[in-house]
Amino acid sequence: MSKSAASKLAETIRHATGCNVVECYQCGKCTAGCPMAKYMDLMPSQIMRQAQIGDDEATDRLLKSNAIWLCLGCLTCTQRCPQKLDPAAVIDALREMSNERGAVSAKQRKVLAFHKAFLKCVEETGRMGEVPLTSLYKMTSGDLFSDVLMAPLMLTRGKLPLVPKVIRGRKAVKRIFAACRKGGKP
Amino acid sequence: MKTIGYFPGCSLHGSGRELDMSVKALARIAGVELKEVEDWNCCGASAAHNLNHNLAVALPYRDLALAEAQGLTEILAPCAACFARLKGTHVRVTRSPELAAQMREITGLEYRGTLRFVNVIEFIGRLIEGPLKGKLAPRLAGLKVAAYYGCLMSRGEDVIEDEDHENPDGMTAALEAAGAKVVDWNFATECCGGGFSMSNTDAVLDLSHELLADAEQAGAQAIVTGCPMCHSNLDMRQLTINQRGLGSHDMPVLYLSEVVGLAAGLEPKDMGLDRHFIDAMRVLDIASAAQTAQAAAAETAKK
Amino acid sequence: MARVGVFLCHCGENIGRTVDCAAVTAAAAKMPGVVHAVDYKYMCSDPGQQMIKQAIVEKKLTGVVVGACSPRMHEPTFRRAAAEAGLNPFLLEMSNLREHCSWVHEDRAKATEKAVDLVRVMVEKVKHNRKLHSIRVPIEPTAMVVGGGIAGIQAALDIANGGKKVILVEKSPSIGGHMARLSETFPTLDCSQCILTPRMVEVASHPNITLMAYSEVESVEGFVGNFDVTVRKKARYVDWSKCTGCGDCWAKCPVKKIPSEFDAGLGKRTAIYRPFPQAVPNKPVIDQEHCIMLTKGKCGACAKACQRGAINYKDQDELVKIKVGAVVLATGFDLWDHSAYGEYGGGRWADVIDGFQFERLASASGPTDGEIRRPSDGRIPQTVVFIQCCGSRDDKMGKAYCSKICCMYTAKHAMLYKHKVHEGRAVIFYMDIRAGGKGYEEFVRRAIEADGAEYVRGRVSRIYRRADGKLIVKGADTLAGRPMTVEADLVVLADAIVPRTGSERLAQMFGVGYDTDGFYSEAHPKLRPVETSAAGVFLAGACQAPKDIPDAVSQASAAASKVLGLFSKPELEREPIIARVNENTCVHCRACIAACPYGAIEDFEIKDRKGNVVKRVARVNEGLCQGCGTCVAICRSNSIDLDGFTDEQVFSEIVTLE
Amino acid sequence: MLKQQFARRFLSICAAGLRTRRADWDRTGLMAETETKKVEATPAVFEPKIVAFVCNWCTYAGADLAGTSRLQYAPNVRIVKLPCTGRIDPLFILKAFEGGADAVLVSGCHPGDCHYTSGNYHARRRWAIFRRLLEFTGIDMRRVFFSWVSAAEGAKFADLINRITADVRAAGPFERTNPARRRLWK
Ligand SMILES: Cc1cc2nc3c(=O)[nH]c(=O)nc-3n(C[C@H](O)[C@H](O)[C@H](O)COP(=O)(O)OP(=O)(O)OC[C@H]3O[C@@H](n4cnc5c(N)ncnc54)[C@H](O)[C@@H]3O)c2cc1C
Ligand SMILES: Cc1cc2nc3c(=O)[nH]c(=O)nc-3n(C[C@H](O)[C@H](O)[C@H](O)COP(=O)(O)OP(=O)(O)OC[C@H]3O[C@@H](n4cnc5c(N)ncnc54)[C@H](O)[C@@H]3O)c2cc1C
Ligand code: SF4
Ligand code: SF4
Ligand code: SF4
Ligand code: SF4
Ligand code: SF4
Ligand code: SF4
Ligand code: SF4
Ligand code: SF4
Repeated sequence: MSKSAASKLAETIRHATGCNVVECYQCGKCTAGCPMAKYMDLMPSQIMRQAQIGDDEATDRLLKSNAIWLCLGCLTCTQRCPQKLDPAAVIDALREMSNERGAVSAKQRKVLAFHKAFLKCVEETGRMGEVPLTSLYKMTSGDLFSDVLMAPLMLTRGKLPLVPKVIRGRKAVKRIFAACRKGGKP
Repeated sequence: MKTIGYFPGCSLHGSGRELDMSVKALARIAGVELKEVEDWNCCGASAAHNLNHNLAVALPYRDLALAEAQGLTEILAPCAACFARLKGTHVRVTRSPELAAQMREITGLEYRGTLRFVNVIEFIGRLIEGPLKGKLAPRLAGLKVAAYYGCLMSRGEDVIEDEDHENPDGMTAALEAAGAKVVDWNFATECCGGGFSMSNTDAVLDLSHELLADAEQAGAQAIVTGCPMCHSNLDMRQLTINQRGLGSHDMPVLYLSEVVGLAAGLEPKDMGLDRHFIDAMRVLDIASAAQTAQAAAAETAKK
Repeated sequence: MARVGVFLCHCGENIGRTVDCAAVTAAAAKMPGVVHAVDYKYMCSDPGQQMIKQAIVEKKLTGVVVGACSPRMHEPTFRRAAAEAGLNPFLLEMSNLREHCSWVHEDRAKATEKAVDLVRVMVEKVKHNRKLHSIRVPIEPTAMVVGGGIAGIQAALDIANGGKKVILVEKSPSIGGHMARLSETFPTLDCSQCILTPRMVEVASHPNITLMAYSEVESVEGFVGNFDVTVRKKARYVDWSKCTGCGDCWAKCPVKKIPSEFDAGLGKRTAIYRPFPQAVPNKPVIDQEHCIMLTKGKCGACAKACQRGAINYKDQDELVKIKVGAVVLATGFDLWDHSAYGEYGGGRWADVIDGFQFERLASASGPTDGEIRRPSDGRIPQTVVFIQCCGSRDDKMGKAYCSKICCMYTAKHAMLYKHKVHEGRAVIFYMDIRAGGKGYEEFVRRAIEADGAEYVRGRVSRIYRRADGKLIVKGADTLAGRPMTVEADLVVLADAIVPRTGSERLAQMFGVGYDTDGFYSEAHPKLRPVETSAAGVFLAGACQAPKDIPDAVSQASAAASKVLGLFSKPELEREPIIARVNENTCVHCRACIAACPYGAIEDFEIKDRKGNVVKRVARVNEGLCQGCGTCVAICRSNSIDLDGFTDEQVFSEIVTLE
Repeated sequence: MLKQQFARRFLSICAAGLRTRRADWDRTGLMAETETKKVEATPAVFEPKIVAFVCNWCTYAGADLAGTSRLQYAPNVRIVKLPCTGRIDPLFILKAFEGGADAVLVSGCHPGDCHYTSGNYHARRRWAIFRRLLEFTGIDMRRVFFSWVSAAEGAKFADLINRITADVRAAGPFERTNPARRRLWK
């Protein structure tokens, strides 16, 4: 049992992920291997450091950062961390917090919009369909003009089923969403 | 392995259609029945765990419970993301009774933890050891391929268990059985940008470009993958990459199941080979050209 | 009537902070048989010991209990004090209130309660103690040093110069160890061979040293003062008594492509070989795995070449039994095999090398004559990346420890490279620079400031090998807060220092402990750093922990002085913990005889005055009994007891626990 | 056959030994003292008493190492030091239970690392037989723990004590679960 005075944020993260950020010795291997680091405003190792500090300023910086929304969840960092830590999971937890507190960086609304559109599709139909997802995403993100090349090509390759599949148990899926929104209580 | 549960996942009905087609075609000739998990729902892919950790477990949990209730014992999930989410959920709920209890409450369903999970690499590995043994012709002899695992088929110690996480070789046996030569390259486990295809296209183009470039440098004539997300990033985005002036790639990207299907004598069209953005049908031509050249070289050497 | 005195130590704050010593003293004063109970801040200090001595005399104590640290720490101190006051030292017991109580419990009430229990138990035990007298055993004044690296060499020379005989057992064909392979040595950059070889020669010619090269310890019996060590002299296939080391044989050997161990695989050797030109003894052995004669029965070229007729293909291993009084283990270290690091190429790439390979490249006597040329194509690398802490400080690889010397040798490597390739870049990825030593920090600063080594703080995540042979090193600069990629021609990994393979087996033979990483355990990390828990077995060099040469040599000299100290008396005192048979009740079932791991129990015939055998019983040979107590537990008629741990004593302890 | 004989003999020795010792303790007046103490102390949380028989070379030193490393563990254990686990007489264990222990730990060097070449092998060989005997005398073998803790394993020692304490705390005091003991000893 580590008795070090971990920050409140560190405790929250530990509770959510089982990963104790206090153990990070700032070697930077996560940063070194991260495919997205070059786009990030906070490197993965710096995310770990800010989480160690965990005061209001650090928490604010983390939750408002672009970096947490740039993480792909590719687990390169987790795979290679010499301290057997899990930065990818830490970032998951931070994203969830960031969204809950409405702190998501304005620059990252596209990513957020995409995730939300994705989940909306699943909530309504039980599955993800490229067409509803794309339209929903475009409406909510304002990202109207990208991908103009792809859709027609996909259509010709038979890769864009236009009518989404709706599953029988979609009510059950809706209930799951509702329960999870309430913090995991049905 | 006469029958096996089948979890196609959303992308196999859309952008990953060729994977679905080729896996089914292979199963057909191997005499394996694929029993689709009834009324499955989306596993949540990379979206759920970004926004709600409970949802990220609860969605796959419903699928596990349904599959178990249906009497299945093994699930083939060809999509790497689905596989990771399903197996990851299984690992987590079997390890933590509290989490299992919570999921029971959320979904109203019971999962006892009896399922086993098979990804497309293991599935094909078993086919070529079993029903397809001796039935594969080295039709791709002379073709140099880069085996691409991506992050989802190489990482997660609990999810990908019997694999060297840094230098995986799970595809090698199948590719060699098909006659292909597997090149030594660097980016076998590098991430292609995954789920950012729409929301952060620039990054995906960049990462995919680097990957393609390394495969070219290593002399690969095609990339072989098992993951529909990687496939769509590498195959469908290649044109955009070229348009943006990042490179001028023309690299066929095939599914492992397609390569093995070719070796097993399946019709390319039955596996969706004609549906790729970058012409994939040509791998057979490349191979046969290489074979002819080699035969000629051997002839001259004899003289 | 027992008159027990109880002495409670605060150990400064160490005990006093969690244990209410005054309360324990008060409780002790009330225990049956206790006539005197006091507490004091530092019992082991001179005034503390004085208190004990005074009380023994004034209160006529018949037993003493000291509640303080672990008996492993100060039992000898207090027993000596008791003896000085005229009390038999074995009438003193210690309660372990520090290691077993105050340091491991936080709750003051519970710790105090436990402390009272611990004292009560020992008070009860000591009431049942009997006077015992140390046993004297003669010492064989010859030492064995196992391992002929710099540590073993130094220990052997120091002992030999102290006038005692030494047997130096080295498993490879030559002594010298890893130091012989180094190019130049930090922090002074003197040539390793130049300072080492004179000592190697001195070993070979010293009248007090018997060098047993190409030999290994096979088994060990006995104990301090009298070890019986069996050494296996491996078959050399060369009669060293005839061989002059002329070299005609290896010049003729047709098997020339064996990767040389000495050159870390960068050079080649023959099947009959000496590891390096300055080898001691400077005589060859035949590597039976590769020799055509020994594997296929033909060749014989070396025998034909040898004018002295020294080659003997029929040579066989030989077992030699040696009696020694003390042993120094100096088996050194190895470099960890970085092939477990898949992200650094998993050992697949010729141009990703380890520290020894770099040493050989930089060494004037190495395979490139001291030019830094990379293994794959012999080109001179223009950018060299050094990666520190490779495998060390890496929980994932199961090694949490710091290897201590790699910061320094990496700085040295960067410096040597820059001295040889002036325009080249030396980029060092590090986590911390550990340069604690005389002149060490200055050395590292020199590498940076004078020689232009580029230090980048961060670990490397992955190395790629591009088709053109460039190694792409993906690291991070955590101080600048950004990822950083370097295109390198050569990468040198500072692999972790690990114990030699097989060192565990040796430890088990000598009864020496080793830690979870496999390094030998010293008896006390600060106060007995060269002794082990096995009496008479000492440690020197990197087998105990990663060490550089100055540390290895200091420890070796310390071990030698311990050996000489032990040998300075003709006899040894040993704790009189030995078994005794009650010959009246022994039924001679011989169970104990079978059970004793030391064969210390013998049949004995009790005869009457006329010489008729009245009874056969078991009898313990005091010289052989080690006091393990196995016989006591096995005897079904309760006829054996163990001094110091008698049934009476142990039962009184158990009973008192409630 | 032989084993049965052995068992019978062993038991008669046990009983005889205990009888005489019991008289000894009564003389010291200790028994009386303990019994009154027991009545008083009925703590809310059950604090089990654990008697640990450890060898001097490995486990005792391991416990020392736990101390020098400041590893905190439950204060419920009382160590009885012996030269070797080979010295441990099963009677010790019976006696410990009789004296009020709720569990007994026997711990020595790892097999092969015994300071006394093979003392602990003998101990292990004998345990196979003694185990049955102990069971016969009514001792729940789940209350007798065996372990190897080397001089290097301070953390293992601390963990072991914590685990045993937790297990035994959950199992409850010895007497209640063990009517056989009353029959034999009281
Ligand atoms: C790359 C590198 C560079 C270094 N550079 C420096 C430097 O510049 N300056 C410096 O001070 N230090 C340096 N060191 C450290 C130095 O090498 C060590 O401090 C030193 O070699 C330790 O000596 P040793 O005798 O303890 O062990 P070793 O040199 O390992 O010697 C052990 C000997 O014991 C023998 N042996 C092993 N097992 C047995 C057995 N079972 N029976 C019989 N014999 C056995 C071995 O064959 C060997 O001869 C460097 C180390 C490395 C890895
Ligand atoms: C704040 C601090 C904390 C430390 N903590 C630790 C720790 O936790 N663990 C650890 O291992 N080490 C620790 N150390 C280091 C430890 O104190 C030293 O390693 C150790 O004291 C060195 O012992 P010494 O005998 O060499 O020198 P000293 O302790 O300095 O003893 C030298 C003695 O020589 C006497 N003397 C000096 N000159 C003369 C003279 N001309 N004639 C006669 N006598 C003379 C002095 O009076 C003194 O008694 C610590 C050091 C400091 C400063
Ligand atoms: S790799 Fe692990 S220890 Fe290193 S900085 Fe990243 S999280 Fe911290
Ligand atoms: S999981 Fe996220 S932070 Fe970790 S390496 Fe991948 S992208 Fe970077
Ligand atoms: S006797 Fe032991 S406990 Fe007391 S002061 Fe000395 S070291 Fe500390
Ligand atoms: S030729 Fe003979 S004498 Fe010369 S080194 Fe070889 S064995 Fe020795
Ligand atoms: S006999 Fe063996 S060692 Fe001698 S020359 Fe031939 S191969 Fe070499
Ligand atoms: S000495 Fe330096 S390089 Fe070696 S493990 Fe320690 S910190 Fe790392
Ligand atoms: S075991 Fe006991 S009875 Fe048997 S021979 Fe030994 S001492 Fe005598
Ligand atoms: S105490 Fe141990 S060494 Fe001594 S006689 Fe008994 S069994 Fe043998």
